[in-house]
Amino acid sequence: MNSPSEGAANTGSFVTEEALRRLKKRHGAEARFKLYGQLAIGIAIVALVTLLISIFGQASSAFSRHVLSYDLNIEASYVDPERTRDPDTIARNVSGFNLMLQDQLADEFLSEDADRNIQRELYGMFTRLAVLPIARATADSPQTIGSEQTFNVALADDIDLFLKGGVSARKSVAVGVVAAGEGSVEDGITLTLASLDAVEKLRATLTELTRTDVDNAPAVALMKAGNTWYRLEESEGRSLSLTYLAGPRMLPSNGAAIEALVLAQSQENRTVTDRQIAWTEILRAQGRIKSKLNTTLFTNSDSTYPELAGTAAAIVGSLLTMLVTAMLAIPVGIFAAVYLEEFAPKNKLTSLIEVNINNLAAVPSIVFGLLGAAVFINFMGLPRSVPLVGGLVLGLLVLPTVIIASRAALTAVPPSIRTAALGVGASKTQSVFHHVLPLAAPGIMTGAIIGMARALGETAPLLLIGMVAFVAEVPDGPMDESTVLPVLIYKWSTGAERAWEPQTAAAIIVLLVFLVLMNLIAIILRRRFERRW
Amino acid sequence: MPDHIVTAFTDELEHLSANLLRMGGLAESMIMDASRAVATFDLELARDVIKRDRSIDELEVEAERAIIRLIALRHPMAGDLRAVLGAMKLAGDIERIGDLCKNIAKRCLELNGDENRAAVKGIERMSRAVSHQLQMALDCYLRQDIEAAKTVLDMDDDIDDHYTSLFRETLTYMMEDPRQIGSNTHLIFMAKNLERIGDHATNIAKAVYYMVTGEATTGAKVESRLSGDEGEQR
Amino acid sequence: MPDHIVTAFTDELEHLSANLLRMGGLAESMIMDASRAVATFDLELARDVIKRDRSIDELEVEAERAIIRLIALRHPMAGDLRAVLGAMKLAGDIERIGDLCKNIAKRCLELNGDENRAAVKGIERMSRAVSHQLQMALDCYLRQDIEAAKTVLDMDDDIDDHYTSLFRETLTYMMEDPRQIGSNTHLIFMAKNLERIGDHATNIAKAVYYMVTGEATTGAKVESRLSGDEGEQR
Amino acid sequence: MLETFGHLPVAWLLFAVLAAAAFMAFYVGRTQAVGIARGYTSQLNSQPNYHGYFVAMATIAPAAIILFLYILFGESLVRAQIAGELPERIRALGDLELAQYIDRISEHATRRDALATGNALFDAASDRYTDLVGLSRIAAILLAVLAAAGGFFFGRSRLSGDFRARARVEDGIKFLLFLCAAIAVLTTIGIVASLLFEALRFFSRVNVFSFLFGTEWNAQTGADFGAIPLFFGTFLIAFLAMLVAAPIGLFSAIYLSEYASPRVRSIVKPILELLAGIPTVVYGFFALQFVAPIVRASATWINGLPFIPDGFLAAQPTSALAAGLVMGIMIIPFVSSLSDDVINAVPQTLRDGAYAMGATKSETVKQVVMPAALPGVIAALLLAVSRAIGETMIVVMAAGQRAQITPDPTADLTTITVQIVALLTGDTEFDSAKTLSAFALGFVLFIVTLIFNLIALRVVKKYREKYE
Amino acid sequence: MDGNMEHFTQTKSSARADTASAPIKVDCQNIDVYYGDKQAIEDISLQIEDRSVTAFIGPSGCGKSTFLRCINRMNDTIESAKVTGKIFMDGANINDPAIDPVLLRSRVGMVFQKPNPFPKSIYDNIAYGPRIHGLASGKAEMDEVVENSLRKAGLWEEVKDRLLAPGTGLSGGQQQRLCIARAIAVSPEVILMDEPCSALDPIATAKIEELIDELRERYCIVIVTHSMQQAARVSQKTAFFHLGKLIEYGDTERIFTNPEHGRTQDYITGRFG
Amino acid sequence: MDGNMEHFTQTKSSARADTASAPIKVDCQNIDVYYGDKQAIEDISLQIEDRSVTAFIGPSGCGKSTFLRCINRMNDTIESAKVTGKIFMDGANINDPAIDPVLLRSRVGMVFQKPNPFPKSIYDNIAYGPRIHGLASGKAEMDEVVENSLRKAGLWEEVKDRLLAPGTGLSGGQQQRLCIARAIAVSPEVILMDEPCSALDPIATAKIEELIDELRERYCIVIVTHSMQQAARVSQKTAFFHLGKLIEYGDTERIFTNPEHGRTQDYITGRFG
Repeated sequence: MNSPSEGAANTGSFVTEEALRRLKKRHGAEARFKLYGQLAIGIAIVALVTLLISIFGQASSAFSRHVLSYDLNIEASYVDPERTRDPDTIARNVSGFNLMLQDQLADEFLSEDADRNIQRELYGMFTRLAVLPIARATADSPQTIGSEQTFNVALADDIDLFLKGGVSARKSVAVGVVAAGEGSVEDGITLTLASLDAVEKLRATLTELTRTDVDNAPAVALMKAGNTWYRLEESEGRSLSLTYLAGPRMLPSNGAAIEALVLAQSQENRTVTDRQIAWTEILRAQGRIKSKLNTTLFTNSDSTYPELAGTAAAIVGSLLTMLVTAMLAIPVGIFAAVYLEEFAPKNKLTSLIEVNINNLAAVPSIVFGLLGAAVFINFMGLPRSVPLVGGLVLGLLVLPTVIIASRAALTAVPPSIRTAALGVGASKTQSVFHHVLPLAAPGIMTGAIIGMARALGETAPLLLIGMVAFVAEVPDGPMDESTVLPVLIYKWSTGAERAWEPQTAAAIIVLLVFLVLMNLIAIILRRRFERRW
Repeated sequence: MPDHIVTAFTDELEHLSANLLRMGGLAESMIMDASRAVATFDLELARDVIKRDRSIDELEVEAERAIIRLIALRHPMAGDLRAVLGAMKLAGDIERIGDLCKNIAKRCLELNGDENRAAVKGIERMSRAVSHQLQMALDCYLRQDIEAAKTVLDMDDDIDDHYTSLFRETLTYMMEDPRQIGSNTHLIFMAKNLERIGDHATNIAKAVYYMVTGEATTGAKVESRLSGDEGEQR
Repeated sequence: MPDHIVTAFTDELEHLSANLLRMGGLAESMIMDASRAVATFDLELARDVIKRDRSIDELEVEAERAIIRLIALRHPMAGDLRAVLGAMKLAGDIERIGDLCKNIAKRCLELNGDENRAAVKGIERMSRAVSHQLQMALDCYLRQDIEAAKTVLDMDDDIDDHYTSLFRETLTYMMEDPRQIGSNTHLIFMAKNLERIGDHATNIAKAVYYMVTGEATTGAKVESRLSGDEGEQR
Repeated sequence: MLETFGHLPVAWLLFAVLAAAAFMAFYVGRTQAVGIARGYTSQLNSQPNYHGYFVAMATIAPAAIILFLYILFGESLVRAQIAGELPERIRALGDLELAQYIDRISEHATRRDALATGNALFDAASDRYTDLVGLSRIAAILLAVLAAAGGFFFGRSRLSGDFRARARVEDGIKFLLFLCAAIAVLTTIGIVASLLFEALRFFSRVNVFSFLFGTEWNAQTGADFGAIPLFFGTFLIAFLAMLVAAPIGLFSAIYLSEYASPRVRSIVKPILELLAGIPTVVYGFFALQFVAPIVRASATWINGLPFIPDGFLAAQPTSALAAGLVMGIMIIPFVSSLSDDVINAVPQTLRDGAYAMGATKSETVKQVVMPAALPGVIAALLLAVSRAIGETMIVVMAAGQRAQITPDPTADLTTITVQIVALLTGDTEFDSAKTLSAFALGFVLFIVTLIFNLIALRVVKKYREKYE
Repeated sequence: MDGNMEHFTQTKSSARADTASAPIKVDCQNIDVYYGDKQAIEDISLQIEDRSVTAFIGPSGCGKSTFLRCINRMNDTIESAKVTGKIFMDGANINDPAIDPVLLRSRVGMVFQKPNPFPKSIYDNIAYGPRIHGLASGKAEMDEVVENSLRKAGLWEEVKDRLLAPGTGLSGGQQQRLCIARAIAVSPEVILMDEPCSALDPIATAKIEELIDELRERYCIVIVTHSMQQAARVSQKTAFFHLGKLIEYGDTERIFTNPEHGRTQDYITGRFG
Repeated sequence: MDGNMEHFTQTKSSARADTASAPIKVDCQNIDVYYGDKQAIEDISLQIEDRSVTAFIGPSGCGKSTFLRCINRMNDTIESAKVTGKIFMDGANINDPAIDPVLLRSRVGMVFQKPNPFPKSIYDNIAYGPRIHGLASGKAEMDEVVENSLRKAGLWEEVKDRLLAPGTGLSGGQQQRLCIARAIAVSPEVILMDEPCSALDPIATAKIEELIDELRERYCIVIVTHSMQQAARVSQKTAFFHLGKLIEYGDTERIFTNPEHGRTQDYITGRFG
C-alpha cells in the first residue's frame, strides 16, 4: 500500500497510525485468502492436465501400428486344399493361411533344422489372426490364388511395442571394426576388435543400463555385423565371444563394422526374445517394416489379441444404446418437466414427486444397474447385454437429469411471459407451448445433450446388466448382444498384457472425442440461443 | 388529526397557521388602535398604526412564500391542501384588513379634531363590533370550528346595519354643515373601510368553513356579502 | 414552452387561462358599460351590469375549483405552479373588479340624473383609462409579457392622479351645492371604485410578472399601490 | 400370409398407418369446424385447429391403448395358447421347464434364418408359434383400426359451435404429460421394490445383523457376509476424496465467483466442468495406471525411511489412497460448481452492503457471503459425499478387492460398489445368496445416499427459498 | 364488518351521485378472496364505469392488486386462491363456472407491473392474441389489426419501420406501450393495469399516463397504482383499499380534495403510521 | 461541453449565493466517469454542503447514481469503470491512489435501492462495521454503539426486544432503516443513499423520509431519487442531471418553484419529450 509519511501529506484525516496498522493486517489476510483460491484452481488444473497427458501419452503409440510388408505366395494347397474356390470356405480357413505364412517365414529365416523353440519364436512375431485380412482378401478375389501378393501383416503387439521403443530400455553403440575373428556360427564366435576404447564404451554402456535395484539382472548386448546378429556372451579386453542369432550364417569379415544394441533387460525379463529382436531389426533394415495408422482400432471389434482389438462394435453398441436412451429420456424428461413446472397442482403429491426426482438424480448409478438387473432381466426376462436394456437403464438414469435441466430452463423463463400470454386470453397450455417451451428449448436441449453425454460415459450399471460380455460382432440392432465404449475401456484396462494399456488409452480418447463433440454441441447451442429477458 | 409521518410537514403547517394568527392578532390590534386614534384624535397612535401595516405586509409575504413552498415541496392533499389554500386566502384577507386599518389611520391624520362626535362614536362602536368579529373569525380558524364560523357569518349583518346608519347619519351632518364635508367624507370612508374589514372577517370565516368541510358556504347569501357593500344603498 | 407529455395537463392549464381571459373580458366590458350607464343615466344598462356580475362570480368559482383540482390532481411544479397560483390571484382580482363595477352600477341607480356633468365626465374619462389598463394587464397575461406588465404598473400613477383630482373636484361641488351631497358622495365612491379597479389591474400585472419570472415585483413601490388610496390624501 | 405377418416389421407399418389416420382425422375435424363457423371462426368456442386435434386425438388414443395392451400382454397370450396346445408330456414338465421350452420355441420361431431342426414336435410348435403371433397381430391391428374408426366418428359427432374442443385437447395433453412425470416416480418405486424384494430374499438366508455388523466378507465363496469391511472401505475412500475435493472445490468456487476477472472465469470454469465431464472409467484408468504406482512408490520410499518400521505402509499396487485421490479430483467440479451456484445466488446487494461498510473483499466473503451461502455449501458437500460413496468405476479399478479393515490408506480396500460389481458381473443366477447379497448391498447404498441426498436437498431448498 | 358495510353503502350511493349518468361496465358484488386460509379481500362491492379510468390505491398488501385480478379471473392461475361473490359484466356473472376464463381474458385485457413483451418481433407480439382467437383471417387483415393497435397505443410512429425487430429491444416505456397495444389487439372492453408505471422513470410514466388518458375514450380502464399522485393524475374514480376492505370510493377529485373517510384522509395526506 | 461549463459556473455561483454560510463537506471537481468506452459522467463539479440533504434527480441513465458512487469509490468494484477528477473531503482528495477505499467507505456510508441487511441478527448487522474497523473495544461498548445507531435510525423501539432475530425478518421499511442504522454505526460523516425508497410503499417511504430529515442534523446526506416529489420533500439542495451532465444545482425550493434552466423546468413540469 502506501507509506504513512506519504499518506500523511495528502490524505488528511483518512490515514491514522492505528487505522494503518489494522489495515496492513487486513490486507495481508486478503492476499492470503486470494492465494488459497489461486492455489485451489491451480491444483485442479494440474490434475486435469496430468490426467490428459498421461492418457494421451499412453495412447499415442496405439494409434499407429507396425506391419510387415510381405510378399506372400498364395498357395492353393494351404488356402484351399479342397479346391472349392468357395469364398466362405477360404475365408474361414484361417489356420491354412496361418500355416502358409509360417512356412514361408520359416523358409526365409530359419535353417532346415531349426528347433521348434526357434520356430515358435519366429511364429510368435505374428498372431494367429493376423492372417485374417489376407484370408478375406483372397476370398474376395480367388483368382489370386497361386500368385504372389504383397500383404501388410500385423506384427504381434510385443514386437510392435518394441518397435515403438517399449519393452526394454536400450542404447545403440558403435563398437568399431573387427580385427580378427574365429569360431563358427554353430559353436560360437570370438571376435577381436580393433579398438579397445570402443569395447570399453560398450562395457560402460552395459554397466550403465544394468539396473541393480529391481531385477538384479545385467544388461545384454546384441551385436550386428553386416546383416547378421549375434548375442554378446562375454567380453575380455578387445575380444568378444558371441553366439549367432539371425541373419546370414557367416562370420564377420575382418574390417567389418560392428554395432551393438544394448538392452537393459535380458530376454527372461521381457516379452520379446533376443532372436525376435534380431529378426525385427533385420526386417527393419530391409525396410519391410512400416508404421501404419492403426485403423483396426476403429474397424475391428473386440479381440483377445490387443493388436487386433478395435472399438467398432463398442461404438455401434454405444450409439444404439444412446438411441434407446435418447428416445426414452428426452421426450419423457421434457414432458415430465413441463408437467411438473407448469401444470402440476402444488400439493403434497407434487412435492413428493419433486423430492423424488431430485433425489433420483443423486442416486448412485450402480443402483440403476441393480434396478435393470432385477426388473428388466430377472423380472421381465429381457436378454442380457443388449442395447435395449442398456438404453432403458441409462434412460432411467439420465431421466432426472433431463427433467431437472428442463425444469431449470422452464423456470428461467420469466413468469411475466406466462402472465402476458394468459393476459391476452391464451390458455395455460397455449402459453406453455407457444411461449414458454420455445424459449426454454435451448436450455432443455443443452440439458438433454449433457444428460446424454453422461449416459455415454456411464459404465457401472451396464456391467450389472451384462454388457461386459465379449462381443466380436458389430451389433445389428438394439436386440443384438453388444458392448459399449466405456465398458470396453474397463475390460481392456483389466487386460493382463501390457499392450492393452495403450489400447485402453486409445479407446478412452475415442470416447473423449465423442464426449467433447457432444459438449461442443451443447456449448454452441447455449451460446447461440442465450437470451436475456 | 394525527401528525404526519414526516413531522417537518406538520411543523411547517403549524408554523404557517401560527404566522397567520400572529398576523390576525396584529390586524385586530390595528383596528382598535385606529378607531381609538380617530376617537381621541391621537395622531401619534395613528402614525403607529400606519407603521404597523408594514409588519403585516411582511408577514403576508412570508406566509405566501411558505404556502408556495408547501405546495411545491410537500404536495399537500385533501385536508392539508385545503388548509394551505385556505391559509392563502386568510393571509390575503388579513393583509387587506391591515391596509384598511392603515387607511383609517391615514384618514385620521386628515381630520381636524372637531368632527361630529356622534359620527366618531359611531365609528368607534362599529370598530369594536368589527374587531370582535375578526377576533371570532380568527378564533374559529384556531379551533377549526365551523359552528363559530357560521356565527361570524351572521354577525356581518349587524355590521352592515351599523355602516348604513353611520353613512346616512354622516350624510345628514354633511348637509347640515357643508364645511365639514371634507372630514365627514373621510369618516364615511372610515366606516366603509370598517365595513370592508367586516367583509374580510366574514371571508376568513368562510375560508375556515371551506378548510374544515371542503365545501364552500352555501351560494347566494355568501355571495351577496362578497360583493360587499349593498347596505348603504338601502 | 413545449406541451406537457400529458396533454390533458396542458389542456387544463389552457382552459383555465381561457376562463380567466373570458372573466377579464367580461370585467372590461362591465367597466365601460357601468361608466356609460352613469354618463347616459341609462338605468337599464346599469341593471344589466349588475346582473352580469353574477357570471363573473360563477366563472371565478369555476376557476377556483379548477385551480384546486389542478393543484390536487396534477401537482404543478415550477412555472406551472406559478401559473396556477397566479391564476388564483388573477381570478380573485377580476372577481373584485366585477364587484366594484356592480357597485358602480348600483350607485348609478341611486343617482337622479342631474349630477354635475363635469364630475360625470371625469368618471367616464377615468373609467376609460382604467379599462385600458385592465385590457393591457389581461393582454400581458395572455402574452406572458413582463415588459408590458411593467408598463401597466406605471399606468397606475395616472389613474391615481385622475382619482385625486376627481375627489377634490367633487368635494368642491358638494360644498357648492349641499343638496347634491348624496349623489356626489356616490360619485366619489364610484371614482374610488374605479381607482380600486386600477389597483386590481396593477395586481394582475404583478401576478403576471410573478408567473413569468418567479419573482415578486420590487417591494416598496408595489406595496404602496397595494394599500391603494393615498392619492386622495394629497 | 400369417407367416409373413409373423415376421414383418409391423410396428413401423402400424406407426405409419396411425400417423396417416391422425392427419386425416385432423383435416376432417378442422374442415367440419370451419363449416360450422361459416367463416366466422372467432365465433367458435375453440379455433378450428383444435377441433381437428380433438378428432385426431379421439382417433388415435383408443388404437394406441389397444396396441399398448397388445405389446404388454400379446406375447403371454400366444405363449399361453402354445402351452395349451403342447402335448401332455411336455406340459407335465413343470412350470419352469415348460417356460424354458416355450422360450426356445419362440426364439427359434422368431429367428429369421431358422431351419427345421428335425424335431417334428418342436418344428410344428415353432410354426404354430409363428402363425399364432401373426394371427394375434392381425387381430390387434384390426381391433386398433376398429377402435380408431369408432373414436373418429365419436370425435366428429361431438363437434359443434359451442364445443370446447380446446379444453378437451388440452386435457389430453395434460394427461400425457402427467404420465411422463409418473415414470420418474415409477423408477423410484422400481428401485425400492426391486432392491427391497431381493434384499429380503437375501435376508431370509442371511441374518440381517450378521450382514450389517459382521466383519468378515467372503461373498465369492458364499461363506461370509459381514459387510463392515465394505462400509469401512467405502467411507475411508469417500473421506479421502472429500479431503481433496472440499477445500479445492470450495476455494476454487470462491475465487471464481469473487475474485476472478470475467476472462479468467470464462476460461477456468469450463476447465473445471471438463473434470466433471470425464467418464469415471477414465478416472479409474488414470488411478490404476498413474496414481496407484506413484502411491505405491511413495509408500515404499516412506517404508525405507529410517525410524519407519518395515512394512509400515502396505504399499499395494491398488490402494484406497489412489482411489480416494482420484475420486477427489473427480468430485472437485461438483463441489465447486454447486458452491459457485450458491455463492452467486447470494445477492450482489449484500456484497455492496459490505463493501460500502468498508469491508475488504475477503472480509466480505468470509463474513457476509459465506455465512449466507453456508447452508448451500454444506448441501453441496453432502451431495459430493453421497456421490463419493456411490462412485463405482474408480474404486472397482483402483481400490482393490480385499475386504479388510485397516487405517492404512496405501492398503487395498474394497467398497460396497466394488463388491456389487464383482458379484453381479457376468452371467449370474438370481437365486444364489452371493447374487442376492449384491442387492442387499445395493439397498444399503441406496438408503445411505438417500439420507445424505434428502438432507442436502432440503437444505438447498430452504436456502433457495430464502433468496427467491 | 358491519361498520364497513354500512360505510360502503354510503360511499356507493355518494359515488353514484358523483356522476349519475355514466353507464356501469363492471359490477362487483360482495367479493371475497382467500389465499389458503388468509382472507385477502373482504366483501367488496364496487361498480366500475365504462369509458373512464378507475384507480385503486392503498398501502401495500391492501388487496388492490388481488381485487384487480378478480376482474379477469387471473386469480384462477394461483392455486390457493379462492374467489367468491359475483362480478357482472354486461349482465353476465364472470365468476360463473360456465364462463371460460380464457375467453373472458380476451375481453378483459391486462397490463402488468413490469413490461413483459414476448421475446418475439413487435409484429408477432401484437398478432399473437388475434391469432389464437381467430380475429384476423388473413395476412392483410392481421397487418391492419397490428397497425391499428400500435396506433391506438401511440407507438406506431416509433416502430413502424422495425416491426420485425424484437419487442424486447425497445425501451422500458415503449415496451409497456407495446404491452398495451398487445392488450388492445384482441379488442377488449376492459383493460386492467397493475401498477403499469412502477418500473418506469418519470418521463416514460408520463407517456403512459397520456396514453391511458387517450384510451379512456374507448375502454373501461382500471388501474392499480402505488402512487397516489398517479391515481390523481389519470383517474376519474378512485377506490381506497385498506386491509382487504374498500374504505372509500368516489370521484377522484373529491377523494383527493375532500375524502369522507378519516383513514382515506390519513393515507392521502401521509399520516398513516 | 463549453456551453455546459459556462452554464455550470453560473449555477455554481448561484448555488453558493443561495446559502452562503453553509460549510462545504464534499467538493467534486471535474469528475468524468467512463464505463469501458462509454462516458457516463461528463465533467461534473459540485459542492455538497454538510448537515443538509442534497438530492440528485434526472431521467434514468442520466448518471446520477454513477456520480453518487464516485463519492465512496464504489465504482472501484466495477471492473470497467474509470473515474477521473478530484473529490475533496475535508481537504483530502479521495480519488488519490493513496487513499484506501476501505477506509474511505467507513467514513462515507451508503444505503442502497433494495434493503440489503446481512442474513445475520439485527445486532450483528449493526455490529459488523464497528467490528471490522475496530471501533468498539468490548461487548459493552459494542452494545452501546448498536443501541445508539438503532436509536438514531428510529428503529430501537421496534426491535429492542429482538436484537438477535434475523435482520431479514423485518419488513421492507424496517430493513431499510436497519441498513441506515448499519451505515450510521461506523460513524460516517457522509451518507449516500441510492434511491432508498424505490422498493418501499408510500408509508414506509414517508418513514424513511422522516428519518432522513432527522439525520440531516448530524450528517451530510446525498440522495439519488427517481421521484422528484421525494427530492422536493427531503432535500435542501437539488442537482438535476441529464445525459451525464449537471444541468442545474441549487436550493431545492428554487429548483422546484423557479428553475433557471429550461431543461430543468421541462423535466420538473413533465414536459420532457
